[in-house]
Amino acid sequence: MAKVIDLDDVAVQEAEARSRYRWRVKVCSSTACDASGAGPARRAVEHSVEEQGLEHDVQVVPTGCMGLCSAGPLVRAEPRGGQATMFQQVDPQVGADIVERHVVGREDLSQHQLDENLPFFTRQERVVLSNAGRIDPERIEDYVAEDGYRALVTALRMRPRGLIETIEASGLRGRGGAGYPTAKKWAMLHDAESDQKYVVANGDEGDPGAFMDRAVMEDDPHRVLEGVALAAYATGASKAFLYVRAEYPRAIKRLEQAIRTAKRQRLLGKNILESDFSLDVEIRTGAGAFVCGEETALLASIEGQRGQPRMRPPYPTERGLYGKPTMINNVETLANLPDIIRRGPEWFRGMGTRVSPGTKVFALAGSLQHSGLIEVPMGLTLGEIIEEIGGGCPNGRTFKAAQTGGPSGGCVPASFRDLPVDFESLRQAGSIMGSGGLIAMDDSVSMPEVARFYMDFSQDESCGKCAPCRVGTLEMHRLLERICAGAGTERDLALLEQLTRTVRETSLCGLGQSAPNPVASTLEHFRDEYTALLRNEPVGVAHG
Amino acid sequence: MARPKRPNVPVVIDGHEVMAYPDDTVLSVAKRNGIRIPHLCALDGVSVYGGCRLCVVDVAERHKLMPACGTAVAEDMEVHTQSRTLQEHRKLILEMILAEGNHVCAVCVSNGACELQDLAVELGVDHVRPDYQFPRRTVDASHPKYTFDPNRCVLCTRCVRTCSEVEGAHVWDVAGRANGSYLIADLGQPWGEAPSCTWCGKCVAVCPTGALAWKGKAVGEMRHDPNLVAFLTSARDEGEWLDRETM
Amino acid sequence: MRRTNSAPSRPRIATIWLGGCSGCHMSFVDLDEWLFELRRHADIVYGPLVDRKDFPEDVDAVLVEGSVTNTDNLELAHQLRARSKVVISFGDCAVTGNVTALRNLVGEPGEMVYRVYAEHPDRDGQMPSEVIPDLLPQALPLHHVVPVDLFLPGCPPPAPRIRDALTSLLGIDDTPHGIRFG
Amino acid sequence: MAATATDSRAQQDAHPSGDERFALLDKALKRARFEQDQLVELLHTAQEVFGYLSNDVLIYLARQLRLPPSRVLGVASFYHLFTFEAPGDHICTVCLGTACYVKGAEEVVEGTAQALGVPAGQTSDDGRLTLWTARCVGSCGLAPVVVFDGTVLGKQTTDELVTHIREVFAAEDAAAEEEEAG
Repeated sequence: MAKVIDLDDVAVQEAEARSRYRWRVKVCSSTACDASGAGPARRAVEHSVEEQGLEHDVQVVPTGCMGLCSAGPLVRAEPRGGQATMFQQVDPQVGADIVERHVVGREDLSQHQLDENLPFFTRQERVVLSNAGRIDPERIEDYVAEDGYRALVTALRMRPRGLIETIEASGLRGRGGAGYPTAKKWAMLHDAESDQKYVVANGDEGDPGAFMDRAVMEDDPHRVLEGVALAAYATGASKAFLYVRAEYPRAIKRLEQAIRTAKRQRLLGKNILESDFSLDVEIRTGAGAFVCGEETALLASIEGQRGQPRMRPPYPTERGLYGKPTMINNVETLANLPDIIRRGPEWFRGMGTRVSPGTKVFALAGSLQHSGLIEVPMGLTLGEIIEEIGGGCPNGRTFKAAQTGGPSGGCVPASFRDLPVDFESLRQAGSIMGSGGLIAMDDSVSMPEVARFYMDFSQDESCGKCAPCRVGTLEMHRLLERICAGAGTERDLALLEQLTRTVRETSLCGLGQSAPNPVASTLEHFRDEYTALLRNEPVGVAHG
Repeated sequence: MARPKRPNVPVVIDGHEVMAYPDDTVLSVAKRNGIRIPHLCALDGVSVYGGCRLCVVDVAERHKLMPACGTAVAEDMEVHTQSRTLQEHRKLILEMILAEGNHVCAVCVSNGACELQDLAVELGVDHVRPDYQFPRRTVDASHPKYTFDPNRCVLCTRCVRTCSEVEGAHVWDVAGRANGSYLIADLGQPWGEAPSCTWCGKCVAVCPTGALAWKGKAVGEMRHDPNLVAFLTSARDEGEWLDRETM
Repeated sequence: MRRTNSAPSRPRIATIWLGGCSGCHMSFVDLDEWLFELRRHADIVYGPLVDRKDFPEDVDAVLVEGSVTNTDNLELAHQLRARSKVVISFGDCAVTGNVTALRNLVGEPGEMVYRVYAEHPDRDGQMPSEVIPDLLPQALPLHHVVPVDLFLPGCPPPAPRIRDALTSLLGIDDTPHGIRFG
Repeated sequence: MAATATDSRAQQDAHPSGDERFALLDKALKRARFEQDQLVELLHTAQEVFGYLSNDVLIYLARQLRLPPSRVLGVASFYHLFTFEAPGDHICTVCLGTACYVKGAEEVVEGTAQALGVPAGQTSDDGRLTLWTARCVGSCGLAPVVVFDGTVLGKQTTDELVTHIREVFAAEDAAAEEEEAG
């Protein structure tokens, strides 16, 4: 049997290895930066290091997402014991300059230097993303050097009940949607009696405009695995599935590799860290179905079936995968666990609000100066996120509304600037937290048009099982098309509202029930735009 | 789990106290006690599907409407089946189902003996508000004994469940998704060329509309026999040969 | 039904035949001698049974047979709505599109017309070119074109059902039909 | 024991066409121990190996997994990533996620479709290009995003994308000419 990893040993060796370098140059190699040309930039940096004969002084580290995707490719040069500098829009020439002029010549490259005192960086509080953009995700040593897998060691000395109590004390709530208390779910699976229990990590991030889970899976895969192991230990599960979208091939590759490494190091598999606890982890890939983010549909998909939800109760914790008790946790939820165990529930409660403690990762996009991936304490106001962190709308446009929660969420108008962004407040404002997509819209946008966009998504992504969602979303989309084209009538609007109610209240699953939300919320906050369209008046100021 | 001799779970439906068996659903206990809850996809003798949503009811202390067909009874459960809101929902859902296909009663084999048509009368649907979709679907008359007209299919999956669970052939399944869902035989070939079909006709018997019919039936001549499945399963599993006429 | 003006004039009833087979009007004629009774309570001011070219103003109730399937129907639908107090979709074609809307499943009107007139005629097929109004892209139920007040389904609605609708509408004292022992 | 049983299953049902690619699928089937719940994973493998899911492949999977064919097609057709027709030589996928939509991705799709004569969701007549749309590829910071032959292209305009595709085609043509000449 493989030798058990000695975490202290690895951490010490890793620290020593690092201290041998005077500089560490980190190149963001996330999907977004790669698309902006991070590959050639990294090769230029490496080539330049070689050319200057600095192989023993400068370490080039490919990392995950540094966050500010809109300014990519990003590079961060960290001198030993000194102040790091971040660079933006790094093309091969700039890459070479970073080595030759900044590292060697200590020159400023003012044009490409990125001010890390931007609110985009300073207002963040990184827990889930603490390693993203800082470590090489393909090396377990990097994760261990950041106290990785320590929580698992601690947990294995605790009783599973005690672990659940710790999570309960932390107040952690599910990051995937409605914010269900994680400890409650755990307790249900823990108490379920069965010869076989399952834990499933939900990485089927299907919301258009959301890529939080992808970042965690790609940039810090071992964190996800540690979270899965903690959840399984607490609940008595011996098998875990990671359900990942097929659209995220890199996340799948990284997780596969991480599972192999962790198994070799006895962090997964049989008798983890020489305890009685064993856990088999398997990856299952989605195949392009938004509905599989819904728990029961996800389970059907893992079982090799059409990804259609089924009625609840019975809940998955009673009868889930293959009829056995199963618990599904979102990837971001799981990624919070190691830090909560390691640093204690009080530390976690110190962030965020009383009812929504901790942080939340958002994919910030749309009409903003700075867009990308951010992690902020819960309860920050909408205005702080959009105007400070995102830097407001560019090109002199005015912020009009924020869309949160994707096709299941809604549009919150700019007048809600002071709304604290947490589970309850968003729901009261007619939207939801969802998985964390946050899209800023400016005054050029027509809100009925936004509702039409989401309804087009929903009518295409409905699983087709229940009539209200299958037909209702299609009919709602038709009505919205007609209204947006200026051909709608009062009767159309009345029918749209009636359909909103019926689809919401009678659909089978949570996704069907929330599919009308974009319509309901825009009707609530921007009704005048609908009525203007009925009078055939233009809505939204044209671009330019 | 064996049923007790007498129903022993008290449940209140629309103010009437009725006694249910522990394995009853709201729909089954209501049915036995003569309380009518509209439903379409539910069929005695096969598994619960919960797709048509016409049987949604209000259960006290639940935040959401529940489908009667898939909601297990519990002691002293209080159920309302006929509120104005429920009636409005049911009516609109049925309108949606009618708008989705091409239901032309005047030229249908099931005219006058159709569960969908009867539901429209029951729910007071005298016209359909949402846009008709007018989908283009091709009739499959390749089978020597039966016809399949997808224009009349409401995707209730009674045939899918019956063929899979009772006959065991699993000829039928649903392909595609969302409003592009459609019924397939085997690999989507014409029904008559589907090798797994046993010609047993149980799918035809349980179809609530004229989608599956006997060949040679003219307008209004088709009579389905949805109780066939409950008869077969209770005969096979319970050793009880029920009276199909009075079921 | 109350008339809005105070004049003791009689209710004005119209019937109209859009895209349909006239079966509903046949059923209307099946009211037989009750038509005389109807005539005692109301004036029938327009319809296939009345010699008049234009749809009149100030109609109290109009029975509309057929779907809206061509430009002519569309114009008439708007006209009758503007000139009538109560619009009744009369029969399945008006209510659902019914058989006339089967053409929507064939495709574009051009394709359908070609199939009917040129591809499948018994002999000498030719495309119609004059006098016939242009077909709309789809045949539609009346209420998808103009607001409709009452719906009288059936293909065709049986005469007693028409009689029940008219008697309750006009406040005529009558025994409802469809109720009997044995 | 189990291994020999499954081995014999693969042998006994080996594809009669002798197509080598089925051997690759067999390997995946063995790795999945012919478990029915691995259907989605195996469909992924089949599509990777064959480029698309033909009836032949679907029936083969059904036989190997002992599943009803309608279940296999039912599952395969439920998921959008599975395709049943051979795609073109190059695949251009335009993201239509919210962030991309807000930044004008719809115009990119329409513009590209028009410029290159390939309707969205289809393959050009010469089989050279398939134009697909996707529901968010998760690179929202670079909206609008296009994935061309697996490479992510950020902040795309119609002009840029069309130019890029034409350049790829031109390079290919040049290479082909050279080969012919050489």
